[in-house]
Amino acid sequence: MSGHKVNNFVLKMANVNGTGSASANGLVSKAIFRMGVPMSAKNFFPSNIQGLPTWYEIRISGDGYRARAGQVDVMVAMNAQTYKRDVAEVCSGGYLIYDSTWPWDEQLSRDDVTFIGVPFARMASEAFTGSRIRILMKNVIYAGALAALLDIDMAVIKQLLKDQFGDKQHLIDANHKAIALGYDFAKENFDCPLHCRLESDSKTDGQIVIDGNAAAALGCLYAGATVGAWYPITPSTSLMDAFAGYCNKFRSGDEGNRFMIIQAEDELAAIGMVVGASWNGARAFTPTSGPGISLMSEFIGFAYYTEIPAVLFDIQRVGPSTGMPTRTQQCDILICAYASHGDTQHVCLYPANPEECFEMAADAFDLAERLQTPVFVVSDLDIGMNEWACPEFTWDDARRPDRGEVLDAEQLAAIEKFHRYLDDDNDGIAARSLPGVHPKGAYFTRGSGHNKFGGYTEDADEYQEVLDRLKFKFNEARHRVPAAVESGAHDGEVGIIAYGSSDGAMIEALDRLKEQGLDAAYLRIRGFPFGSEVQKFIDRHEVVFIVEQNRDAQMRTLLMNDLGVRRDDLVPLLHYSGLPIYADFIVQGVLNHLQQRKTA
Amino acid sequence: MSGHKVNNFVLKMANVNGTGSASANGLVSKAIFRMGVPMSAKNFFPSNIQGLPTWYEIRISGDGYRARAGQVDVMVAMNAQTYKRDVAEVCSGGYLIYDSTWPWDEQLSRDDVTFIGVPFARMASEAFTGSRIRILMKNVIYAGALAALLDIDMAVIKQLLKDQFGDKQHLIDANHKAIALGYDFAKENFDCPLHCRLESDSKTDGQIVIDGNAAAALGCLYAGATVGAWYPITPSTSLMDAFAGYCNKFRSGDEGNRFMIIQAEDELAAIGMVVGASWNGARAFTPTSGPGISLMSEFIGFAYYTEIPAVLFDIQRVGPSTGMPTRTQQCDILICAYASHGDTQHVCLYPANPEECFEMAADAFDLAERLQTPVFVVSDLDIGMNEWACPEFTWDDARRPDRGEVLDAEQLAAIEKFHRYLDDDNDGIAARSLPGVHPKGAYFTRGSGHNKFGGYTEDADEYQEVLDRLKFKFNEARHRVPAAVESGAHDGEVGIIAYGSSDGAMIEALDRLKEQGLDAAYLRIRGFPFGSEVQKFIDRHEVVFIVEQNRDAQMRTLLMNDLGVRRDDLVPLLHYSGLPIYADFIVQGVLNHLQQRKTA
Amino acid sequence: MSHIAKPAARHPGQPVNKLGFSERDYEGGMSTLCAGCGHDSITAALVKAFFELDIEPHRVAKLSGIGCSSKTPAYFLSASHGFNSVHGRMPSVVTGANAAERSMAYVGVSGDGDSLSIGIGQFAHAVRRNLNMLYIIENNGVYGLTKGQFSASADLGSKPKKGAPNQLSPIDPVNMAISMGASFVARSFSGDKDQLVPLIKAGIRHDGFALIDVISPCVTFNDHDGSTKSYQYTRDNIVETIHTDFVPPRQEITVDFASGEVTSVRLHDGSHMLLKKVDKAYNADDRAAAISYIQHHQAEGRVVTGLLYFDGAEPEFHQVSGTCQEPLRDLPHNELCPGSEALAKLMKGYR
Amino acid sequence: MSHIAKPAARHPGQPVNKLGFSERDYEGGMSTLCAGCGHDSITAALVKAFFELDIEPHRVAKLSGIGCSSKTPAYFLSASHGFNSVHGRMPSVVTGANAAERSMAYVGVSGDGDSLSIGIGQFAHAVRRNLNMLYIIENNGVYGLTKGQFSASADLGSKPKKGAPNQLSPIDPVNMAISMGASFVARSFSGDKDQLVPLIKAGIRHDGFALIDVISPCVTFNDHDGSTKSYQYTRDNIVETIHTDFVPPRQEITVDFASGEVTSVRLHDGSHMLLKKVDKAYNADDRAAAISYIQHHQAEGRVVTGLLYFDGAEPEFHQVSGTCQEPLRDLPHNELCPGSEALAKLMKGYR
Ligand SMILES: Cc1ncc(C[n+]2csc(CCOP(=O)(O)OP(=O)(O)O)c2C)c(N)n1
Ligand SMILES: Cc1ncc(C[n+]2csc(CCOP(=O)(O)OP(=O)(O)O)c2C)c(N)n1
Ligand code: SF4
Ligand code: SF4
Ligand SMILES: [Mg+2]
Ligand SMILES: [Mg+2]
Repeated sequence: MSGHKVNNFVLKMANVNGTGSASANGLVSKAIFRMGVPMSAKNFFPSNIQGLPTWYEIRISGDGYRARAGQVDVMVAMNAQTYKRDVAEVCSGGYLIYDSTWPWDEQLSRDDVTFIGVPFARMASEAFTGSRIRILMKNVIYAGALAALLDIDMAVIKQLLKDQFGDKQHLIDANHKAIALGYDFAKENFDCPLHCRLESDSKTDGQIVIDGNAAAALGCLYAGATVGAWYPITPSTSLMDAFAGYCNKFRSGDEGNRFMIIQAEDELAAIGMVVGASWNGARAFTPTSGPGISLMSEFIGFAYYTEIPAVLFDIQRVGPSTGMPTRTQQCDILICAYASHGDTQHVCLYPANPEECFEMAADAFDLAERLQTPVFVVSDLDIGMNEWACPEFTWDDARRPDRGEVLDAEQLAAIEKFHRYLDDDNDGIAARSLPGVHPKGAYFTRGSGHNKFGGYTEDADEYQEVLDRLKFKFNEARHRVPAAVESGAHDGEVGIIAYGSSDGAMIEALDRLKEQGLDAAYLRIRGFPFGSEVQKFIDRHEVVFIVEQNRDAQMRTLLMNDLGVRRDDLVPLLHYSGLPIYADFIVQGVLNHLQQRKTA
Repeated sequence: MSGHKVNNFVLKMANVNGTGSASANGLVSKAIFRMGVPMSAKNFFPSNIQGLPTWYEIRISGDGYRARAGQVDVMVAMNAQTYKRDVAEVCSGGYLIYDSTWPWDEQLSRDDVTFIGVPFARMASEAFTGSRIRILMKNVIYAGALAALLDIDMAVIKQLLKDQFGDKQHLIDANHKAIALGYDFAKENFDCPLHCRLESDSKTDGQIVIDGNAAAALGCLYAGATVGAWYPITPSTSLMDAFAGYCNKFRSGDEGNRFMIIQAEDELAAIGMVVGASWNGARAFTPTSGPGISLMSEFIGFAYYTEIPAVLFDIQRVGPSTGMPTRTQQCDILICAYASHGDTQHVCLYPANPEECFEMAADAFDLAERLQTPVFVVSDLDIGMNEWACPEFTWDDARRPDRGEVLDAEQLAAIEKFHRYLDDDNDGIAARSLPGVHPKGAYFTRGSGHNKFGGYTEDADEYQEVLDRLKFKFNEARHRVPAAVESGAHDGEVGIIAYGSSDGAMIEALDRLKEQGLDAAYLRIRGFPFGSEVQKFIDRHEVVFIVEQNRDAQMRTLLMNDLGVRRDDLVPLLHYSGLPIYADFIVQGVLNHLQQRKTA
Repeated sequence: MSHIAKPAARHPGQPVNKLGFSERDYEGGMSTLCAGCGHDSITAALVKAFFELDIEPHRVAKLSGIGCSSKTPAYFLSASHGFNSVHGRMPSVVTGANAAERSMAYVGVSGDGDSLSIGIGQFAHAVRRNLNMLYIIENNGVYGLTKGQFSASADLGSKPKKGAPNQLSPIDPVNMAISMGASFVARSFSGDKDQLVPLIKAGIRHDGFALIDVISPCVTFNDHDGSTKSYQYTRDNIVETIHTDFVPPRQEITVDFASGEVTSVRLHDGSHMLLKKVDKAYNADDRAAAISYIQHHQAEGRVVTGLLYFDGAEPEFHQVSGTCQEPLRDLPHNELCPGSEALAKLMKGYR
Repeated sequence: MSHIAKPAARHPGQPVNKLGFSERDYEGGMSTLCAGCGHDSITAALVKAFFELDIEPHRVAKLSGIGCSSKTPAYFLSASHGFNSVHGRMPSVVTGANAAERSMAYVGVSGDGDSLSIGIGQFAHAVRRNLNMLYIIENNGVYGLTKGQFSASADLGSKPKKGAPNQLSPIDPVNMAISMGASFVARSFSGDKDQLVPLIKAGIRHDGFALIDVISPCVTFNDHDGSTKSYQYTRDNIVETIHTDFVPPRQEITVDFASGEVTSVRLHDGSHMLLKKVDKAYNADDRAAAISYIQHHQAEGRVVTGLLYFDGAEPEFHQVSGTCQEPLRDLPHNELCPGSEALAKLMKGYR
């Protein structure tokens, strides 16, 4: 590392899970954020509950980059099991802070890294009693040491502790004591601050720190969703936890709960409940992950064919199969678009960050009810479970839910006869009625062959007529899903398509490429089926890359299928290790390919 | 109809299901077949058990065409509920035979069709006692009348009855009596034979009549499959019924059954059983249909990732959802190829007729064990449940099952250490061991992240290494699946790609197109991933059609994805009414498109 | 929000219920089941029960899975909302529907295949939630629609039309439901309308999960000699425990309670069930005793029918969840969406 | 075909079993569960039981679903074949594996989430088939791996760490198994190795489905005051019915049968179970009585443990199916493939 890194470095904590490190780490990242310095934090945790290595990585970026940086400047190595790899990960010129209660194994040392030993465990056991409290406070002590080493504003830390513990003065006291211990020790023993350090700024004004699952839950709340059915699965569980929390806060009262959350017996039941509730006129949703989507496939096809709205959140994790439940990927693109046997196609939204999780959650209900079909919000673990700094969410009070074509009692009373699948206005959508509202609204819903009147049929023409309308309706959906957004160069030769959580790395990659003289255009896909802007973007560029976090370039398949693009006209850059993609992967991929093209 | 139609017409019976018409209809079609005249028979039955309209259509084709003709020459209208549409379906110049016990509604008559009234019900009730027997015999009486009207060889009929009823002389007598009643009445009252009639021939020598499900079951038997697990679903049920029948015949004995058929509690369990049995070294399979594949998705991804062989038969029916369970489609192409979340790809075989069901069933086990992956035999209701005339099956006694890379006890004893996912010979396939065979063979199978040694991992590189090999292995599979077969013109401009049950219509369509001056080439795809012959075929032709029995041109998606073909370079001809495709649909589709191209 | 349904056409001379509907108004489309199928009799009982209950048809939702039995919602209450879901998954759909709209009546129709093999999990968990619905299993011991394979309710030793007798222990939905906490559990026989109709009425009016397992012979695949689900076998081996009569709200109860063999139970809507003990030793309020009684009879091949367990006090689905009385789907947007100000305030917590 | 496993390394001084293996040879990888998790004690009991059973490790297949409990097959019997399937679907995999190879020992490990919610159907049907396996439910009343949600075995009124007490009736796997025809049903406690080890041994040797539901506290999410699946609660409320001792084949049985409180049951391989009645009133051969006993105690918050039901005569999966003795997967090709001549003959029937 050459020179000072002010408000621009990566801090990583290596811990053991179940030792309470999360709150100390959160304290540090939140403090940085409150100092006005942009940061984002990612958790790399194992698929177990206690005793295994876990990491917390804070990207501090004055430029506001939110992706993983791909390198570490300051490592707090609290887990002896992983010392070796933690040391190796620090960049040249960086720092490694370790617990000097026990002697450091000199074999692990490096010349180009500064090692900072603090006797965390000893300090904790001298200052506190009780084994659990000692373990917890050891973490707070390192937060204190970091405050000194990185120049974190102590006033901010104190305020945070106050906000967190409220009137539990004994907790505040204990935490203050631990912070002070670490802080003082560092001040006395080391040259503070380090070359990597913080400086107050105002860049996070108007921002919040939130994870995508909480944001999506908030979107569901604001959209007026009343029924949530789910079966726990990482990394989607926190979405329903958050929804429950918001409902308890905003929708409980003397007259009872204005929501119903059902922990289903499995994913097949969860989606069945969503279908039942939506059929009956409630806004209903289920959050899940890949294995859940597989299990829901039969019902998804049912909802497609019977034209029942349903909102599904797929918080993608690493597949195939159980895969790596606590790692991230974008590997369910195909199954979300085509889930179920028979000819089926589904509307998908691809949020890139928590703010879009909030918006698209709300949009998903409008689309599902408007189009009378399942709508997928295809998020991932990186967005869903990590802490992102983002603009405060806002809500337009004039916004009303689009409940789609639903005939109310008056309308039903006025018509001659109601036919469930008759598309009167040629928009591909047939008006529906809700059960129990009016005698004339009664109809029969069935996943078996039906004609446009809603009657059972095994007749070829009648069957085909409905199926053709469904195709037409899907095609119309492309005008309704959020359009792709373009940025970057306007008249270059190189275009890059990406979506979802690759956005952070893409924004950064564009800047880096520009530094290297390549002014590329960037199109971020936000919905499926695709709008014409996607086709135009592809046509306009000589070389088009598609950046994905899966092995098989699944979005490219959708582009081929939906737009007629030729496979080899899209150059895939595929990152599927389970860790979030980072800018340099894209930069190198683009430059390498262009280099090869030239020499070829 | 102009002129005589000898050995070249369509005979259709309109019945009510549950009235025992199947055996009379089978008698007629079998008699025609035994006369040496090529025929194939299709059943159009409702999704219920008793009391609804059902049709049996016999295509008699001296030229050996096996597809649906798309028109009817002789209609036996036994169901008053459907008189109207049955009359309408008869081609000009054709015949309609009806039950004249009750007066004919003259409103239904047509000038260009000959109406033949026979008092079937009255004859049956005069000649027989008991309501059930009368209903049954009414059908046999019309078989007798047809024998006279179409000139069916009575000796053949008698032999058939003898073969069928063996020593149950009272049944033979009753049937003879009924046949004679119908025969004599027709002879006395009408000018026999009609213009549509039969003449003995020898074209069915060396042929049999069988349905695809029985053929597939026989393939499983010959391949040495020992474990079959299933959950009943139309139209796949008869596959397991047939397998059970063959096993009882060939694999039962004093020492017990050399097979195990498990009626599972649902499809999720059925595939789990197949996975468990295959893991443990048995050849195991499950027959199902679309809804079953949806439900099996999670386990299919598991088998893909853990590399456990599994053979699945998807007897496709009309989707989406429950759809039309007793109608045919090719609508599960996509789900079979990509079932499950995460990056997954599956080997598929596409039989076109019973003879290929037999062969491909056997091949599927070899492929599944060689490649250690699920293999789908993607058949459909038309192939599976209808009666096809085809060449007698043969079996090479020298053929041995390819059990793939399985280390036996000696091999395990000889190696240093066994690692489950280590690909020693760079063919993408890692040798496996079977449980219980040798202490050194023990390993741990898991659908969660694992490294090449079989150990649990959450490490990015280790995970990716296995995933990359899987991709490589899949790519190698293209050299192992049955190659596409080409026929028709060799140097034309027009190529047509089809697969599965469209073959019959395709063969006929090629002849018709030739009559119209178009000499087209025909490529029939038989396996996925595709071999290079498919790419070459597409490259060689200026216009390439893809004929499919689904709405969304699903095979085209596979071609785009796997070969890089551009969507719009393949012109889809899509027939998805639920009835089997017929030649004229293809002929018209091709000619119309070429016409448009010219004028465009 | 809801409207009173007006009978479509008067059928002069036909008796009408309090709402002015005739029994015809509760009928459905033509059955496509086999002539003589037990399921059709249950359909008829449903028509009668709903007619007598004075329910507006459009306030009823009738849902099912897949199977011959599951087809029947198309054959009764044409004027109600029907839902033919996927195989074995009706309970989850009812759960969602009921969550959205708690004031309608829900009747689920299923088969032994639909409920005890592919759907056993959803059935069990609907019981556990004490979902407010009437759940009817039309139990014939076979998969009718796929042509007669044994189902999980087939009795040990029951003979198929051809092949070997069943050797697997049956799964008894009544037993399951009682032991998993169901609040209303009955068994009946499609051939016994007198018993079935009042049970259906009480089941609909009961606030919670009401199961009626109805032995319903499949004439095509399981009505032969040696079958333990045939008409003949069922008739020969029936043992009635408690016969139920249903008395609508505000109707006088004219029964002699003196003998001590009849008790009256008040349901939530003010209607009453009169329970007449046919077997004096039977108690419908002791789960363990009920199971024991049923199992002992079952071991000897007898089919115990009647209201087998009842608990009117168990909180149903919405009570457990603490949901508001107003159906969720009818809540206005402003009671659901906290609005921009609340959001702004909430955002402060995320700094 | 199979080979005798040779212990990898001698541990001098350590006791060895008849095959020359030490207990170490039955251990597995390092547990990654929380310190104090009940599941680890069950793992230890399995190690001990298999060691004492003198089983060659590679002749054992250990299978599971997904969950903390389902991870444990990685922590015992490293030298056996392990299989971590998908959530709730272990029973079907064992069914297939057992179909293919009937001579190995199968042990399935599951959780209350894995077996009673997503997997309840497969569990029920494995019971029904009397599949020859030992099925262990490591029952903690919560979903441990997904961080402590209540499972379907959570007792009425049990308190979570935060939030409202559970209001749904529990599903009791023991009750289910007994009523669905299981042939060996026991409950135990992870903290009671003396009770658990012999049960495991007997369960493995029993020819048919053996269920042991083991209360196994989750120290992280369900071991607090108010939880009914905590160590404390379980210890305080345990009621043992019948204590089982396991005596291997050909070993002398040295027990005093005089008092009439101990009975001996011979298992298929010649080993014996000695059943000591702790509660003299308990009979392990009456399904209805067993259920009634368990339910009555349950209603009062007591946890009934021990061997609760046993029937050694019920035919297991392969017996019901009439399969040959030789494992199917080992049959040579010529016993499976009828050959070309038979085919030619068969073809005649299709003319
Ligand atoms: C996922 C799925 N698997 C299988 C089927 C085929 N299937 C239709 S009905 C049925 C069984 C019905 O049995 P039951 O519920 O007892 O009804 P019954 O016909 O006897 O009244 C089956 C297996 C299906 N429709 N869907
Ligand atoms: C299809 C699917 N859905 C959800 C999950 C997430 N999941 C993993 S373990 C688990 C529950 C485990 O509970 P239990 O079986 O009781 O095991 P415990 O951890 O309590 O031992 C769930 C819901 C999954 N892996 N797969
Ligand atoms: S097959 Fe059986 S269950 Fe189905 S309709 Fe016929 S009699 Fe009824
Ligand atoms: S979370 Fe609970 S069940 Fe899981 S390992 Fe920890 S203590 Fe055991
Ligand atoms: Mg049935
Ligand atoms: Mg648990």
